[in-house]
Amino acid sequence: MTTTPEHTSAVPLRVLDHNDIFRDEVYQKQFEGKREFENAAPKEEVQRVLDWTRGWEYREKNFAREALTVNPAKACQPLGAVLAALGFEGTMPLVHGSQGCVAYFRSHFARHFKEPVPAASTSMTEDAAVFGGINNLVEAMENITALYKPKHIAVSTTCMAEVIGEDLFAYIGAAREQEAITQDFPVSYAHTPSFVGSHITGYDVMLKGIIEMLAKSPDADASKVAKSDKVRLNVIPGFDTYVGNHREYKRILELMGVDPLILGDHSSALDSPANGEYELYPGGTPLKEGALAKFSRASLLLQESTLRRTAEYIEKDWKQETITLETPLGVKGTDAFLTAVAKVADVEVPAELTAERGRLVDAITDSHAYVHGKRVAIAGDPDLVVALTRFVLELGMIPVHIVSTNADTSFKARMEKVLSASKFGDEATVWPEKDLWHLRSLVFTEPVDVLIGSMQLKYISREANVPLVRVGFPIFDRHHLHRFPIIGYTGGLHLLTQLVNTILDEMDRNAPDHSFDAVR
Amino acid sequence: MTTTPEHTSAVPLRVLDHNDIFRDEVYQKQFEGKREFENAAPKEEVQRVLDWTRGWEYREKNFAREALTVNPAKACQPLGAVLAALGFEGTMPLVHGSQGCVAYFRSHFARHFKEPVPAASTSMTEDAAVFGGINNLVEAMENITALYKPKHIAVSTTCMAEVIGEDLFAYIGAAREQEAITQDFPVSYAHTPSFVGSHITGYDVMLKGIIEMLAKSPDADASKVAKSDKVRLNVIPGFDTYVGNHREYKRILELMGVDPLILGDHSSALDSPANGEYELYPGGTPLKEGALAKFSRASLLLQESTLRRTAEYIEKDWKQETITLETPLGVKGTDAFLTAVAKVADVEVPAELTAERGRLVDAITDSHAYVHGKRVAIAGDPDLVVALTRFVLELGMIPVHIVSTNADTSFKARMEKVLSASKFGDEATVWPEKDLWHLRSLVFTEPVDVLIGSMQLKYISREANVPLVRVGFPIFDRHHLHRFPIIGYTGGLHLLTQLVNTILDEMDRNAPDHSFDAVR
Amino acid sequence: MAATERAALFTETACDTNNAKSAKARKAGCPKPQPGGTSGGCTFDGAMITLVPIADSAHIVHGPIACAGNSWDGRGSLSSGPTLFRHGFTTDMTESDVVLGGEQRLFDTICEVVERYAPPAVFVYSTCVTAMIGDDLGAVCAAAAEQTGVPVIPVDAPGFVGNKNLGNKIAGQTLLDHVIGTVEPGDVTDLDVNLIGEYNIAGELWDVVPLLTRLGIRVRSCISGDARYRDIAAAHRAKATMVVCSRALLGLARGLEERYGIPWFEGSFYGVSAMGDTLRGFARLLDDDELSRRTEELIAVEEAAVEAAIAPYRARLTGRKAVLYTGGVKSWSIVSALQDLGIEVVGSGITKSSDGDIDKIRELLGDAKMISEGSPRELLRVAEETGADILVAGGRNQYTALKGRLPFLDINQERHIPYAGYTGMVEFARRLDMAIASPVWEQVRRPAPWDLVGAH
Amino acid sequence: MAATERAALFTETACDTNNAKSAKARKAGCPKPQPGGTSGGCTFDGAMITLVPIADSAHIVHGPIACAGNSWDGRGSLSSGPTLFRHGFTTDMTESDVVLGGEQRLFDTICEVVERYAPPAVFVYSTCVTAMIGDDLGAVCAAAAEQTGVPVIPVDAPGFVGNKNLGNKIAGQTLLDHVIGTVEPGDVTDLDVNLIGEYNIAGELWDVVPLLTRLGIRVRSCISGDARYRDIAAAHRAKATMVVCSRALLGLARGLEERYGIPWFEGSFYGVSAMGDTLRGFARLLDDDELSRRTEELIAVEEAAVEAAIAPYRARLTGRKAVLYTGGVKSWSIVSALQDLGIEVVGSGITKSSDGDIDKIRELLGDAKMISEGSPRELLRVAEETGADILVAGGRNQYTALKGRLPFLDINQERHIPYAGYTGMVEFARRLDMAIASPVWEQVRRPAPWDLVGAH
Repeated sequence: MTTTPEHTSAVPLRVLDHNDIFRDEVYQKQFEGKREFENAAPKEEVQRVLDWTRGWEYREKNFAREALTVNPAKACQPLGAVLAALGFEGTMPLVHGSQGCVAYFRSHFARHFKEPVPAASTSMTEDAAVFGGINNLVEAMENITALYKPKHIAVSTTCMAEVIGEDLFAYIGAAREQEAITQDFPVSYAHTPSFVGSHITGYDVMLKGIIEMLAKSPDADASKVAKSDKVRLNVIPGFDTYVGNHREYKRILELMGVDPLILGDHSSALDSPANGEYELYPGGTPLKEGALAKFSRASLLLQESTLRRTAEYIEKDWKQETITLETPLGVKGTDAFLTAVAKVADVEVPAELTAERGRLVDAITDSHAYVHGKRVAIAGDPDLVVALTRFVLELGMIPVHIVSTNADTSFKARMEKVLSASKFGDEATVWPEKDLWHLRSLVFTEPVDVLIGSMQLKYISREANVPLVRVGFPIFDRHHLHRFPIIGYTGGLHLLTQLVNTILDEMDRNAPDHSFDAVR
Repeated sequence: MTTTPEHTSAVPLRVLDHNDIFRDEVYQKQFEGKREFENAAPKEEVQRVLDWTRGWEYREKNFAREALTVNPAKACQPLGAVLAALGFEGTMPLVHGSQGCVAYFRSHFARHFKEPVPAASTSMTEDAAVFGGINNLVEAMENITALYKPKHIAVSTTCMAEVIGEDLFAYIGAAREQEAITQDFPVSYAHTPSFVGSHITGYDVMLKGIIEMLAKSPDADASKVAKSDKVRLNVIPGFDTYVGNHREYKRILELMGVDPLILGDHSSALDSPANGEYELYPGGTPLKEGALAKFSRASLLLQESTLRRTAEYIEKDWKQETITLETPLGVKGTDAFLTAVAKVADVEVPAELTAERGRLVDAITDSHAYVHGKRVAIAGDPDLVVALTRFVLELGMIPVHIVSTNADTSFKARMEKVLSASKFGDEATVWPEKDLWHLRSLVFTEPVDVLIGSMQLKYISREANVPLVRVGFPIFDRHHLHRFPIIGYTGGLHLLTQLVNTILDEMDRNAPDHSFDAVR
Repeated sequence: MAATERAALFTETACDTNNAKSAKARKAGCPKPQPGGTSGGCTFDGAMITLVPIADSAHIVHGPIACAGNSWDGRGSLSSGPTLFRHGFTTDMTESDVVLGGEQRLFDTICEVVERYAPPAVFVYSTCVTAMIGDDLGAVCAAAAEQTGVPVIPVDAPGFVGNKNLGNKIAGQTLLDHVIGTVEPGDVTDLDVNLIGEYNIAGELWDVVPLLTRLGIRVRSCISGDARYRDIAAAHRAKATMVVCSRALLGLARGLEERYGIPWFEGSFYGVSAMGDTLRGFARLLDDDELSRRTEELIAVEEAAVEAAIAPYRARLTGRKAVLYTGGVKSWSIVSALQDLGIEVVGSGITKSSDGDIDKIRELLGDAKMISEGSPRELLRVAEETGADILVAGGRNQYTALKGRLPFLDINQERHIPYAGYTGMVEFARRLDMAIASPVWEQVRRPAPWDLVGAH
Repeated sequence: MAATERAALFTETACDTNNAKSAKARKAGCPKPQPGGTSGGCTFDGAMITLVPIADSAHIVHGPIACAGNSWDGRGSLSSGPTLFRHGFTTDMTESDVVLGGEQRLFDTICEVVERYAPPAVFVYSTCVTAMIGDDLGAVCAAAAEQTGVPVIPVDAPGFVGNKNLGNKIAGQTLLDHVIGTVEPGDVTDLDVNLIGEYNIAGELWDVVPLLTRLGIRVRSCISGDARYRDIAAAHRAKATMVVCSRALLGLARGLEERYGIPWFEGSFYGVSAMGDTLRGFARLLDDDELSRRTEELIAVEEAAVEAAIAPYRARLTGRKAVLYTGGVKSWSIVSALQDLGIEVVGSGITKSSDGDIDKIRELLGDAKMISEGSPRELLRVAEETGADILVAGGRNQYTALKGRLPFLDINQERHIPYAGYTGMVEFARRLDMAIASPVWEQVRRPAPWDLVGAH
């Protein structure tokens, strides 16, 4: 018998990425030629400088930076506002400003979620910058209602609109008067200048704008609350790009016998089925339900830094109990979440969740020898970073560098509390407002075993040869991670699996032949 | 401000694996010395031979092997029998043979599931080999009932017991007579010689043994069937090491309004919570329910090759409708499963599952450009390999080498059907009964982009520099993969995520700096 | 740049878009963005697209986090060497900067960048906010150049002044005014050329340069794929210019002709016939008989090779139908390339095409197949009506197409696959075939079995 | 090997287990496996453990798939060079082989292995089935050796003849009878030694050899960690033997002494004091004053270093309580090492220890703390009763311990961390500290908040 095939397939379907193509000799020569032509510095000199930028001296200079920001890990307010808007039924996000901003937001979300994202711009131009953008807003509303038939428009602003002090409230009124929209068409708005705060601030104020508008709408009528023997709780995840989290919050609360109302549920908008139709507005928190949110027993807010204004509004205006918790990552985080739900809704935690908890604890013990003592750098939005730090401390990992470009001054104190609760937190240094170029210096001067953060850390990961566990936003370069939950016990298992298997991959990759083992 | 820490931590908790330790110069020198001392062949000669073993000439010699088996990807019948036993309530698997066999099974399962696994041996010795092992079996039963208090003992045999033709039926009778166990204590048995078949055969005959015993027990009384307006279906996953699959079968059937009875549900035994107690027998199919299985409307058998004898038994003895399906991996596989369930139970597929389907389809379209046309080698148990091949064909991947050490002769025809249904199947060659040393030759002579199979493929993966997507059994070296489902639409998303992100990891790893991209 | 100067960019005489317009339309300039629209980049974005590929330079965004935070390192323009252009530098203005003015902060930022990264030049981009609060970009850049000794180029293209296209134009004008002519190269040859509007997406420049090299042609500067500052600064010593992306940068080509007497032509690297025309275009402008001879030889050899390579794909692609919606690339040449492969183009978006492009498309397709609205819905509608097999379009339409279960090929800046030159044409054929042949489509087009009429 | 020969292995006079037994107990041999037991490997397993680490040789399992399919490449014994020993070679006998006999198949298999892999030697292991059907292992091996010109060593240790320990003994006897003495080395020195019962788990041999090298001692052969066939074949020319794992391979040491006059001693590489005693043991047997001097010097230096390194750990470990249950390693030396670190050993399993070991443990701990049953449940019970902080045991107990939320340190063959020698002692301390200090324990010991009495 011969196993040698007699002919090879006629279909040359082999995929060649340009990764491979450029390894050809012809390109290699070209590159070399180019270098000479450019009269570039000798390779040794380039290497010397490169090495210097990885040292302590450069780190000091780097942290002495005052005016310059390099590779910021944050986006602007209206980006967050768009995400908030996408969490509601039939809602078109409309950004008041020049058209480029919206193009960025749409491509950002499309690349992360691999979904088409509706969002419109008022397309302000130079004239508008001088004379005000009222006509742009009115015209935009007219065009949107005609073309895209939304049930609700959520207006946010860009820096441009804010610099000239646009009065959204008045403009929206004008749009009604000019019959661009009907008198009762729901429009919410938020001022989201990008020179203040970041995308999480924008999320917060837009969300507040939407629920405030809904709470004042005719649907916000206590008599419309459906009779039920279940307690209704509002769940407000915040700027949370894990659509799996939204589903997991629902599943958990339903298991507990609670009726969950997610405020800002973009899990359908940003993970809609491929069914042959392009729906502009799949899913979202129903507007009628959102209008009844103020009659729920309480609101659970799961991002403290992000949701400040929303929390304040619900507390003061709705006089509703607000429960602000750390995002429930890991065992303790989820324990606290379930305990709070059980208490406020006066329900028991069912055996199924207790079993899930036990299974996560079991999984952690199985993996602990591999994650324990591993040094880690974490970067991202402040609430996520706090929750991740708690989680890695729970695993016995040692957080070393904690960077959050868009954290405010309260962040240090909050992190301090988390870190001081564990002796594994001793080594950590906390860096609010620093960027990823700072993180690069930190990682090179005080090395770590693992990076945790968004795709934007991949360059540091590669340069420093430290594996990256992708958590957060944006993640453009790996698929489907956002479709699974990271909150709750199930989410904990997902995070743990990503972490430990990344470490095991790395261990195998670095293993000499004699310790490339079958059992880990 | 200085960011240089003033002191370093006093706690030297840094984890150093021996991977790193052995890179030290001192060891490097030792290794070199050792080589000289051994008078080893020159490195060039070693390399020359190594290269030769990767070529076509060696491949021909390799496939001409007749007596020798190298790195077989199969285990023996009683290992499968133990897994079947672990799927039932309070059951102690008892293996009749020398004690070493059970030690292997236990460590195999413990390493894969990261769980303690109960299993006992009759510890046959030389005397027993000559005079028969009746006393060993009786004594074992006595000791087990005294020490481990099971509700049921499931006896299988090793090659040793089979060579001398042990009569389990008679021995179990003797155990009752000698009051090692009570007259009505449930004992099931199966003859599982390891020189016939493999672990999947052993699973099949032990499962048949157990459900046959239960069907003849006093509990198997039609009047004990609980009244319900739901149709009950038996679900028989087979030798399925994904505990997530068992839960997913249950979830899917419950969503469809069907009452599922999993026969062989080891999802609790092999994924039990850490709750401070060491329970010997967590969960499992309740014996009383198992006894009523013959009154269910139908049985769904999800591993055709594995479950032959079980299917035949149910059909002939129970006169029950049996529906044998491919393991439901991917869109089409799950479609077929849901369609079959809907038909036999006369229920509708709920919108929630249709939405899950749409989301999997959507995820596949998102990733298709990266998986499409990638060449893949698949190895494992026959039923898993068939289902995986269907799935990768669905993605537009090109299966090239398909190896199943424990497949029988019917396998080729079955694979043929799957492969001929897609033009992406043209290149595939199917290798029943071949081992992983054959696979090595195949991969080196006809390269692939991805390997899919158990941890045992990791050596080929490393040597040939082809990434391995770990699916199947055993997986000792990565954690928690078995805790998630791979069946159903949810499982399809898990498999797809593993596949596409492995490919993206590899692409990044091989990318030159200029094409190390943020967007994929 | 004052508004009047920007307006001048729209009276561009070499721009066939403008030449084809009535006097009134010409006065109105390029089309204004529509309020309520959901797509299209801004002028700032256009300027970045054109200039950021100058890989060894530092690119500083002067403004609040928005523009830089949203945009750093999201482009597919590749560099074979320096990676400084991938860094997102920004002044990250805060509210107080907005109130007090950001000039000092910008000055400090430029100095810090120069000190830290020692780039050959710094490009500074204004944004809506800094333009509105009146930061004097030119003055700050001049002062910083003085202070640092490094060229600091002000790019005054705030987002609100218009669309992406205007940004490209402003970028071209900026190079002409501040960069080109500032370096005198010591190695001028008679066969030096400039490429304009080629961004080396997915490295496709690298499929073209070897062909030119074989003819003896040297690319003096590419504006601005895989570019270096000094190369561009020496662009005025080239002997010919090819304009790759016509709509945006014709003014730059005209400027080079006016100021330095460099002749130019428009060409495309996409498709077999366009590629031949392009190579002949160089030979013609460089006016060298020997080069012309070599060119014809090369074309004959390459065309034979590419024909052989694409034949099997053509066999499978013939009779397929495509809807086309390109962004910045020459749509007519893609239409022609698709037709070369036997594919029927059943519709082509034209909203981003220049009038000259549109004329060429009309020649190839006729009026009926021109789609004048570029929304995802409209594209899907046309695709459905015509029974199209594939949508060839930019990445922004990708997920819409996929949601509609329509095979899709990315022809825009976010793709990873080079399609230029002869090898690119083969790759284009291969990718089209792959996209159409993926079993995913057959799969996803089929509804769930239980949704079929008459199921169980 | 006939049953009578195997019985002789149990009358091992150098075995303190046997010496301590009554005449009757001695006659009964090592303890028989208990029917209904749930742990413990077989004789075949024991023989494999001892011999498979001969890394350059081929190891063929003659039997059905079971023994090889379940066992290939699951061991932590490391090689610094050849990897042939990691291959799972088997005759994979089928039903017809069982009926007709497997001798021809075995012969063919050996020839194929030699042809394909050219190993310096082949070890062939019988299994229950091939022993029962009466395949003549010795004859086939002899014929295959004749045919191939390569040594083929029959290892007649079928699983059913007894426990793992017996397999170790048979393996030792096999080396004595078939391997040792078959090669005459050309490089004999006065300081050549053998190590017996050291399997180089996690590469820990490599923490010890450098110490010996510094003293001028050369390891002639290690049976069989990181071993090569020719080294072991030359073991008879060593000048001293150290027995690392006493219970299994004393017979081999005695055989070397009887046949070749090589003196031997028992030692351990675990713990500071044991390590010192071991180094002194070599010096004593090699009878070299200069060596003794060097040894004392080395010990002084190393002990000072290790003392300094473990001090911080001791500070944190003092007062902690451990339950110990070792498999193949010298439990008394681990007890002593734990005590060195200030840890109170509140219980130690003894079922796998030799009587000599037990005596030493008794000295260190007293009777009360000896656990005579080694089941997971019993260990957990003792741990709970004593309030132990950690279980130090073999990998098989790992998941039981974890399920019981008890910190765990793997001391057995499956671990990846070397604990031998002085550096190993520091590592041991570090790992103990890590295991106990992991926040996982505090976490997992705490029940779900809603399971607490009086919760909400």
